[in-house]
Amino acid sequence: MDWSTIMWWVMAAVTVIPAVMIVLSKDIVRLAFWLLASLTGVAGLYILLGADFLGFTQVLVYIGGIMVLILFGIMMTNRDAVLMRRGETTGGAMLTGVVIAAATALALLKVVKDTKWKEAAPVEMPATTARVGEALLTDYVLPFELVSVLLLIVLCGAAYIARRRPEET
Amino acid sequence: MSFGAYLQSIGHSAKTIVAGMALTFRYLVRPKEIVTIQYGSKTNAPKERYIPDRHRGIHILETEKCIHCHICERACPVDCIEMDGTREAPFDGAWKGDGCWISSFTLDLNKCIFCNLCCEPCPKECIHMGMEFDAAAYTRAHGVKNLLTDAPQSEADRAREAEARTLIEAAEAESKRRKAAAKAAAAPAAPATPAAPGAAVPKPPAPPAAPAAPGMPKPPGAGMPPPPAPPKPAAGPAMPPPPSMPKPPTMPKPPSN
Amino acid sequence: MTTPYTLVDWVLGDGAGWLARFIGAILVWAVPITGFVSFVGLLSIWLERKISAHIQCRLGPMEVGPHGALQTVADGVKLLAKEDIIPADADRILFAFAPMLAFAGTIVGFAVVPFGPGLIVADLDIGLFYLAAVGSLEAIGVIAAGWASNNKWSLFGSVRAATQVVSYEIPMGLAFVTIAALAGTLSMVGIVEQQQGWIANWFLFRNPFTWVAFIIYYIAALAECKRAPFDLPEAESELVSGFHTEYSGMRFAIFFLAEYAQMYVVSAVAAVLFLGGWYTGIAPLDAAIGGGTAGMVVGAGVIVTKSFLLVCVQMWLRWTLPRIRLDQMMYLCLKVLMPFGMLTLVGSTVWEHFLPSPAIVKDGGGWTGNTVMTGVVVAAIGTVALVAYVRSVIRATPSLRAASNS
Amino acid sequence: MNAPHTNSPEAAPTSDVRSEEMLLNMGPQHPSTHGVFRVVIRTDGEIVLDSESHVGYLHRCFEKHCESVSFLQSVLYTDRLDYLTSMGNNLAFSMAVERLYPDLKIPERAEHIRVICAELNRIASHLLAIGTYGMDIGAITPFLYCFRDREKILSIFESICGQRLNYNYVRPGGVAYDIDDSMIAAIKDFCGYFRPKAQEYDDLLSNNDIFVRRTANVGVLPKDLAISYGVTGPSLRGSGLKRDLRRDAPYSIYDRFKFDIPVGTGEKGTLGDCYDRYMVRVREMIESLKIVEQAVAQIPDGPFKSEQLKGKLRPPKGESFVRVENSRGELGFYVISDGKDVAARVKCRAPSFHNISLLSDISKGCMIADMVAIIGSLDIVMGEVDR
Repeated sequence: MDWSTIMWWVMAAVTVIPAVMIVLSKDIVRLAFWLLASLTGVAGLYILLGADFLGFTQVLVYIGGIMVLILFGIMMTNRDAVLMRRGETTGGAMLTGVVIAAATALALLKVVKDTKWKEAAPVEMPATTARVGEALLTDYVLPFELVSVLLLIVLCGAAYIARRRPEET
Repeated sequence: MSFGAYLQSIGHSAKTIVAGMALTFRYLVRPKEIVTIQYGSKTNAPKERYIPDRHRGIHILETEKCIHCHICERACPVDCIEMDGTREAPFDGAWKGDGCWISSFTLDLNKCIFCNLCCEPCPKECIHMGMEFDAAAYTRAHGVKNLLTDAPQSEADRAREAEARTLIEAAEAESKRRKAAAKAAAAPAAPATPAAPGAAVPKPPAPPAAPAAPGMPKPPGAGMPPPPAPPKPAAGPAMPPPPSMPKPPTMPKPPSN
Repeated sequence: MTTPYTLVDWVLGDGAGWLARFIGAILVWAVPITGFVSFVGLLSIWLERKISAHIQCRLGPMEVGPHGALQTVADGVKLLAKEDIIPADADRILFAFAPMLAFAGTIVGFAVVPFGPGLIVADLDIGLFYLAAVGSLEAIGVIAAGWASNNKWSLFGSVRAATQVVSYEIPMGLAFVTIAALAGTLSMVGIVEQQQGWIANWFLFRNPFTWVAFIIYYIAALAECKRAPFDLPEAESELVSGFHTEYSGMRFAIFFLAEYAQMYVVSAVAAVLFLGGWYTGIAPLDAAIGGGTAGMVVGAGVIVTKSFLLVCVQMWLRWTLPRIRLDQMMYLCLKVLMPFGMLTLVGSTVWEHFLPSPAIVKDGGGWTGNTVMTGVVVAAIGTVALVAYVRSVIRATPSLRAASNS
Repeated sequence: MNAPHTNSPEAAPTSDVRSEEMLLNMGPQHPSTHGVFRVVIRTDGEIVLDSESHVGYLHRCFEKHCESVSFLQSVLYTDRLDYLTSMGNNLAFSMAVERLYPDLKIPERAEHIRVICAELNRIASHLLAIGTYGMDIGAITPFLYCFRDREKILSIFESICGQRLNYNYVRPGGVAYDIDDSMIAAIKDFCGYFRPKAQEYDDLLSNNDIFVRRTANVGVLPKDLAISYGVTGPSLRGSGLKRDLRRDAPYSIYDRFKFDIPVGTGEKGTLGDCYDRYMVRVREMIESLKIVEQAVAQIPDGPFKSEQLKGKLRPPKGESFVRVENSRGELGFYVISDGKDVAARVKCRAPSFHNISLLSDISKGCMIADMVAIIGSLDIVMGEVDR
């Protein structure tokens, strides 16, 4: 077993175990921090695949941006209402959950089984940043810009919806 | 906000920030502007005294002048002075005042507000506010100061005390020698052991030879017991001359005459 | 790779795989980096105390060691010996975890900060991007601390920290991009290499816009370090102590250390991006020192000195300025720094297109610098303008005018 | 204060986004409440919706105390009211006692000394107010500069009366001790020293744009609101009303001096905002300095306390009310004597108490940081509020 495999297992554990903990955790802030760990593991997997730029984008966007915003949102809401309500699951809900989970797991297993897996990525990967940049500004410039505009619209919409209307108060 | 006003406000902010930074930089690079002095073992204090004469510090009492009139006690708004004594006759452990014998004169520094009202009405001007400001103590009990015995803690006073101590020791030696002579003369005399701390033993009146230091018993062992509070570094300047009689720290009180 | 640019490469040789280098880097660098962080912490705290004291006409600590130099050590010992208090209703795990997260978030930044030629943990291709990514990790620790304390003031500190992160990261990123566009690389070593030669080759003097980029970066860096005037998360007079109100003892010390280490990181990055990294700015001097061990030592001295000078400026600012309000911080970051950052990015690239700076070109394997400067004009004009500006401000300020007249 | 969420409507004009409301206890142990003062704030994020002040943590029964200790002993309790302006407190109480005597003449020299001390103390008090205000806003260095200069005044006071804070110096009938030439020289020195230093505060705080933006348009106190709450002193003058007892109802010998009364002009923002209140204090220091300079120049020789008040103070039956312009506003003492050596009743009209009472009115809709700025600009001393 070489280093690459060891690191893969480590990163996989860092991704999956916190993901399980997210499901099990009942404290929403703990949950957010488990999510943080899980996202870190995903970033590590990206880097292992040689996509260092993507890996650190994961860190920058998800951990630096989205996680901070999630925490910000949690903190601005009432602690008692969110934190202290322990989940009380009824039997029916439990059954539904199990069924859906089983179906998803089966589908995933089938996909895993049917995929023609390639050889592991070469250990030494060339730098990806330049290629990503070039690809974004040449081949994929239209989708890239469209997504940017979409995000801008989403931003404006969110600001508009959150705004307190004058007649409301 | 117009664009010009926006730029102007940024420029104005930058200007005022630079002005403030220039001001602080001027102080940063000029060590002679430093105004604080060090407190404690090291000192960069100016040579001249920086505690004025009227400073209201911990009290000092000129015991010999005191006539035991209780005026200071009554003047005190917080009742921190307690004194006791008699004008009748000398008794064991009493300090001699002016026509009176004082057994205790304590000042509770925990209560005292240093208002000077005790010193102002004193008919004999025998109680003063001293120069000492460091009233820190480990327990509240230490905050109660016996004006008859507790020593001032500043360095000049300790030097004065040491000087008095040699005088006392000399007088003590003299008295011992005389006692020994008396013993030799009359064998079944009173048991004249030197006083131990805590037990005031009657003693023949000391000769009035040493006005600065009335006969005081020397405790067993050489030297004086240390002051009650741990010696503090002399932060203040020289103390003014203490009352005419130097007071050894926490001594068993001897009969004064 | 012709020259071993990292100590790890030097130890392991070129043949090692990148994972071996990765593990090696951790082993080789963990101890010296931790030691350096502690040293930075001790020195910075002492500097802070002395600078604040002298600005405020005080002496500062004088008792422990010469001029109080060991005061911080004494404080550290005291903090170690203090009782470890966790408030009763706190989230115990997060409370204990938060300082570690903050410290780790700071210390990972050291991975791409060069300490000199060849003295870098990992010369990543995406060094600058990495820095931008991990820069906010410390804030996560701060947010966790404020939440876990179960104290409303701490919570406000957390919320402010979160607000601050999303505000300053954008102008800081724009300043990064400005330099990256000039340098054509994100690698820290690559960026430094392009500033060799005379002082006019420093990115600060490349064109007028990089001055602006430097100022934007520095202001954003102040916000990243939670230094005044952006010390909103701990705002002593408003939020008691903000996020670390409930912390004491060693956990508090770790926050403290993280803050000062962060100050060093951002200053070192400023030195790398704008101030020529480990180059002295005097071409013959650099040439005389050459590479090898001597170059390593001198270069380390140069970059650490530059960084500490910038740290001192941070302190100087802190002890001069009042704290700005949360909405003003957002206004500053998003409505002043961000437009100016975009302007800087565009302006700088346009300038480079029409008035290219001295030919520092990638020639074959390495960077070769042309020391004949066109940028010297920019540098000279900029410096003269700055001095004139400061002088005019001083003349317009009554107390300073009075002092300079007397 | 478990207030139902009823009166929030107009409370959050600056907030566009809704979030959860939170009750926050600011104080009694908080760095910026200037003593043991507690404000319960209802916040929406950082926006203050509502606030309620709680005072009384420092209540010491001053007024009741005065009924059990002699008049002379009461003077030193007034030291502890507004412990930053003890001279003014002493002066007010002494004047109240003096007014009980029908034809009491205070020596000229004593009057001059009183004015000098009161004005120097006003400078010292304003220095502390400005310094701590800077620290509330987050600038620590101006605080140290202010303290550096305040120390000089306190040293002068120490040489005059032996104490740096609780002077017990101005007494009924005069002052406790005379001042000598060296003290007058020290005061003159200080006057020369202080003028250029006062510019430093301007350059570091008053003109600093961050400071201006933190204080201008914050905590606006309209003139009529100030009057209706009985606000006095710099806080009132900051709202633009030129009212100063030293000029409007001169006591002691204030009618002999030339000085201006600075009022707020709304120069950086709205009239009556925190910046105006702050600037009034900055400018008043210079005006006080003018008074000190004039008083020192014309101080006559003579006795420093009245010969008529010898021995124990036993004012004749009657009552008196005296108000003086203290550094925080109008300090009034109402004293009833029934001919004994202790007062039958003493009532103190403390300016800080009235000034703090409007806090919740002017702090609606501000941010938490502004709350600190507003409390600081009102410049309260809890020793006086709680008495």
